Amino acid sequence: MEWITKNLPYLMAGISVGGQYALIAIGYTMVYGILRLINFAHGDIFMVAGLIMVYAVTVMPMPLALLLVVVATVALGFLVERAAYKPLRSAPRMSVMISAIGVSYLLQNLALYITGGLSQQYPAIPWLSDTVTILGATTKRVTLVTPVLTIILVVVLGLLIKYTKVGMAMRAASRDFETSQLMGIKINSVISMTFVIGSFLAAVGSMLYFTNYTGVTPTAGAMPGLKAFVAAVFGGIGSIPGAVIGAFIIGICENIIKGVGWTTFSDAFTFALLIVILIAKPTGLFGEKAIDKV
Amino acid sequence: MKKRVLSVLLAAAMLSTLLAGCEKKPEAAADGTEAASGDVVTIGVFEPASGDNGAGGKQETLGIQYANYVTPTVEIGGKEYTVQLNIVDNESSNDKAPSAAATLVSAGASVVLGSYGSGVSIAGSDTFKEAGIPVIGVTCTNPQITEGNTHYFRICFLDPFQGTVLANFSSDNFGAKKAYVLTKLGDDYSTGLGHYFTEAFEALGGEVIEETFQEGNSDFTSYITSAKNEGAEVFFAPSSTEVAALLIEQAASQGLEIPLLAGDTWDSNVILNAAEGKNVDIYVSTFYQEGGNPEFDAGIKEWINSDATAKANNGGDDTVSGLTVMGYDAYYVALEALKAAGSTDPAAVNEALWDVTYTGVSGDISFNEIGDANRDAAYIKHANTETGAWDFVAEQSVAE
Amino acid sequence: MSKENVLKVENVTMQFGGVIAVDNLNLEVNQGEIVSLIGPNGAGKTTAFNVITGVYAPTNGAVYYKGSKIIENHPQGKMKKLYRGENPVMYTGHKVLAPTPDKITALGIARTFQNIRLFKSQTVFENILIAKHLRRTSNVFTATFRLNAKEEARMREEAEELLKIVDLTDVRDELATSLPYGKQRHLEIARALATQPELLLLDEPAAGMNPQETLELTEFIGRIRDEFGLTIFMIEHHMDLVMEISDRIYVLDFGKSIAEGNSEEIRSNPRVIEAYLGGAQDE
Amino acid sequence: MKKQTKIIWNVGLIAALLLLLFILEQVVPSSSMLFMVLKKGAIYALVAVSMNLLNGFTGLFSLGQAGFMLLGAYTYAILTIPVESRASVYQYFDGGIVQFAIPVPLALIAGGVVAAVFAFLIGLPVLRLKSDYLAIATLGFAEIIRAVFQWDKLGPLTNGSNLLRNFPTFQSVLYPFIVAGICIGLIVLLINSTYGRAFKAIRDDEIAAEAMGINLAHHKQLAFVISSFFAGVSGGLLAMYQTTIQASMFKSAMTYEILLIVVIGGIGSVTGSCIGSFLFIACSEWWLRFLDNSNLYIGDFHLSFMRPGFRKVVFSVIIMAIVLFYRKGLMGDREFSIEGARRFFQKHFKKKQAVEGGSSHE
Repeated sequence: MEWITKNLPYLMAGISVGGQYALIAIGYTMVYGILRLINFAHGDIFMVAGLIMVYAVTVMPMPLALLLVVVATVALGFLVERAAYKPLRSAPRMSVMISAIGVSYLLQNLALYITGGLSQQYPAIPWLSDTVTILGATTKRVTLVTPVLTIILVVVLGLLIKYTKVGMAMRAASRDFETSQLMGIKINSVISMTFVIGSFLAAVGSMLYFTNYTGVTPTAGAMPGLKAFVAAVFGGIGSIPGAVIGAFIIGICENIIKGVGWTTFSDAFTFALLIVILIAKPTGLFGEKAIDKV
Repeated sequence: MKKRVLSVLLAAAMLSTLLAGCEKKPEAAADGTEAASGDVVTIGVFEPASGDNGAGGKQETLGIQYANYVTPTVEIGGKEYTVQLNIVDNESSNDKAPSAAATLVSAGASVVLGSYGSGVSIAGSDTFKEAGIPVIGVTCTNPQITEGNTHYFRICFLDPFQGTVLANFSSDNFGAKKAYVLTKLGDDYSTGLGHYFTEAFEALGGEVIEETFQEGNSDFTSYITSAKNEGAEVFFAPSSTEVAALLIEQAASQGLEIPLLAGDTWDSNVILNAAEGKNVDIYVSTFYQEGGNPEFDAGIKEWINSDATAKANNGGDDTVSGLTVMGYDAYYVALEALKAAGSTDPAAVNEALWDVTYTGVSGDISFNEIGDANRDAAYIKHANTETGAWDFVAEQSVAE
Repeated sequence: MSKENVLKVENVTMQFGGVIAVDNLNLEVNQGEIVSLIGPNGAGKTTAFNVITGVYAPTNGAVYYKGSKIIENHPQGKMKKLYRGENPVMYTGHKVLAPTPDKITALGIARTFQNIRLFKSQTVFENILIAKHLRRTSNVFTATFRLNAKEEARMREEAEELLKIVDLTDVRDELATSLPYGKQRHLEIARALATQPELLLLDEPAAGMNPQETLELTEFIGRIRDEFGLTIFMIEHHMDLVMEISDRIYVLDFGKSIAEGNSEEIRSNPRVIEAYLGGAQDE
Repeated sequence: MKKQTKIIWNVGLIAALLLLLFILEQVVPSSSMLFMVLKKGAIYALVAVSMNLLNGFTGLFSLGQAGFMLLGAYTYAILTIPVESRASVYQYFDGGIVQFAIPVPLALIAGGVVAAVFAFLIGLPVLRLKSDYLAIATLGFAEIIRAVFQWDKLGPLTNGSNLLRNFPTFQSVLYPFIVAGICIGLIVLLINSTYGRAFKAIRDDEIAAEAMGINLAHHKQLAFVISSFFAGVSGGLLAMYQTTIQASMFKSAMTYEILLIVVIGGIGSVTGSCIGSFLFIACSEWWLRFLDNSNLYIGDFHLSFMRPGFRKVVFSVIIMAIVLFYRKGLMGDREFSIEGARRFFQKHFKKKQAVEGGSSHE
């Protein structure tokens, strides 16, 4: 029992942060699945969602602010795709990736300009940020809500992709971009939809994440973003269940490492895990192998 | 093709500005206090306005600005000089510090004030040293800053002192035998203060559990859990205000019942705001307790309230931080040095600084042979979570 | 006969997932011959080439070059045990080789590609010069510090020679990809020759050429064979070319070799006619 | 003959440049931002060219540059801090375990060698990965290296996460120019050798390159190790420039900056990377600083949107514009040369020639 009370908090923190990574990771994995693009700006979109919340609550009631965060983040994701990625559709992949780095740089600097470089206190969302005690461990309610909500969202997303028309189009596009285009799939709207879904999940993720870790800084999205991306690669990029499982594994491992006292290496561990999996199974846990055609 | 032409022209234009730029004398243009006529002396302000230490840097700068507002001129060698502040953001980052410092050097500063955060101070130090410009550290407490340098001075106490004060305090007040020390990797202030605290605490027969966290980390729950599991009696976390806010929030939600201790950086209303209404027990050591000089307090409060930007930089209210007070005093020390030097020449100012004495709001200031302030007292304050203000606890010094 | 064979493919099977692209293929190419591999689209011709040049490791079988085994594989896992019982000499005692294409090229087997793979940002001359890299004796230091000036000069000279042979000297400094299609094919052959091969594999060298160009190519292939003492093994669809030039022909259908012989034999072989007409999709 | 004149021209140009720098140093006050930009620009030019060797010439998308710079910088610092100041630098670690100092040039080379050795070890497993996967794996390695160097168990060697300082630095702007110049010169020689051609072949078409007998693993490894060597040297130079170093400086953001320089200059152009580097540093550190000034007035109108941070916003907008609209960067994959410049001016400023000067590449 004592062992549980001692170690439960690490596990809870791991599962909770894992769920938050999962929500971000889905955005990475879906975009990569279709465009073969590491959307470096995704973590920063997540950060902007946090900032919007900070400013929104000062002028409107909480429910409205939550709604605004979702709408504005989705709009931002859509806009970024249209402005920075769409013009480069025919360019080499490296150009698009660099454009993504540029967007990330721009968003961070904009946030720096607006906030004046200071950490902004994320507002407490009622109910979510209440303190609860389970098995002798005290935590915020959001810790418990996150994994549940994550799994619900992933299941809904899975159904959406499996049974709706746009979902099918997405699957087709991620399997073979050119052919699906020839088959009459409106590739641009499919891509936009991908970004919309990714941003929506990032917005939800930001609410959960920043409720737990309440400081929003211009670089607040960088690390979670990178880790979520690692989770996506870990699980096999392009695979949604893979991303989710990868995210939970990384979240939990990270916290266990901290619990053991190897804090210097908690970030490094994530990358070490990534490199090991890339070398052992380059396509990740659930990725598909592609054969080069000669 | 057209684009290529354009781009090359653009590049050419930029290159030509580069060449033009070097013909010009370095203009002290950055801060536009219109130097209408008469002579101008430039005081550089080398402070973070963004990044981890942005909040603290801004509060310190505020003190300097207020002092400049109160005393905008100085008489040097019988002539009236307008003091122009040239404020440069070192972005709390050790690798941006040298270029920020170079900006001040090229702006022709006679003396520089700063910086909040020991790491950036050390990182920028050599640039000033090469240019022969003296620097007055305001609240950078790491001993390495002044050690071996003749151009770096400081008006605050040092980390070995502060660490000992806090170790004594935890031992005397809480009877603590076990402390949890959490420092940030790569942050000289945090690592240094943590180190001296550990040294002093262990000398008192206590036990210390040391942990570190990485830059960009915002999840402190595991650390708090560990502290609880290890049975620590105090939690010492010398860190930036940014980290402090996160830490306090998570400590409260995890029900950390032991006192949270920190150094001078936490003397900020960011901490008060974060702690307000929460079940946390916070103690900090600092340079000044509000109410120490009612006249000064009233003046600066009025000024802060009259200026929206200043108020925002102070964290949105008019609590007077120890940092602001130190900034204020540093400005007057610089003026004293300028007066004593009788010249705006940095080398002369540097010479004059050794003998400057000044009675500031935070106490008497004079420098020892290393360039450090002779200070022997620190204030311990406790965050009142109901009123959202600091309560004075003790004035503590080290029994040698 | 088998003594002088340059290339021997033995029981090669190549399977991708459930698809068997090449099924138990056996063939031989002798010194100085021009041998063609024909068959309908998707018959596994290019896959066979890719196995020989080390791009794919075969699922089963072996490839010999001038009598020595260069590629070998046999079924993994359960199957391995079975084979071991049946023919221990053949399936044990050998390391499974997986040589990379560059090592095969170094042995003296050069190739061209069906869908022309020139170095697109390089000039015609540089394309050939790059292939000269293989036979260098310099290392990275001597090359950087220009201690290999003699060798460099020789490389350039030989590359110029090859340019002359394929008649591309006048477009020497054009971008390779700016050439017309037919010339790109010639350049690719010249580039392959620059690696100093003994066996040249040509993958549809006449694809997309008009009859006149095809005629020239036919003549060209014969010429280089004699001039460089080559053995040539090629995949081709242009029957005129194939019939004209080949000493022997192999016909592949659905991964299987269905016929072998000289032009006359192939022309009259009923299975070949059936494979081509029964498929009824091309030629 | 023609080649000789070219060499003479280039040597002359370099001499003129160095002379110009020397004169500038005598004339312009040393406190000018110009020198800061020139020094840092030269260092970044070297690391950008080294990154270009990988990304531009060999087609390996690697994002590990900051990690290799860290190795070079640390090696340099650890080996050159004078013995007498070690006690104060390694104050938490009893003066550290390294108790000797070696001359600066040796230490710079040692920095390169250490980076190259690490690159060799990292390259063995990682270089098999393709494009994005390679990028993310190298990025990961850089982060791991950073964490390892901050580990306090290694403190006696690395000073833990604390600053390293007091090592020899340079005063004259000529120093980084000459060192970086020599290194870039070596890279150019390499690129124009038979190995350089092989690298470009790999970039253009891996499969064809392999079929031409180019050993992919060996050549990729070679490019990676050489690129890292020069990144290491530039790390040492950066340490000299910064006067203090710390592992936390070498974040992935640094790699991104270098990558942006490469892109701005033109992927596959050495001169482009050099020009890009100076422009980038000048813009980010110098020319745009006035945008941070919060008290700027046009007449009586207060430009209130200008406040600290605005500079960076403008800067990132410029970068986005370049990435989107000047996709090939300033130089594309071409090189700046006297001849090219002459032709360029002939083409665009003499109308007569402009009509016929339409050949697609020079």
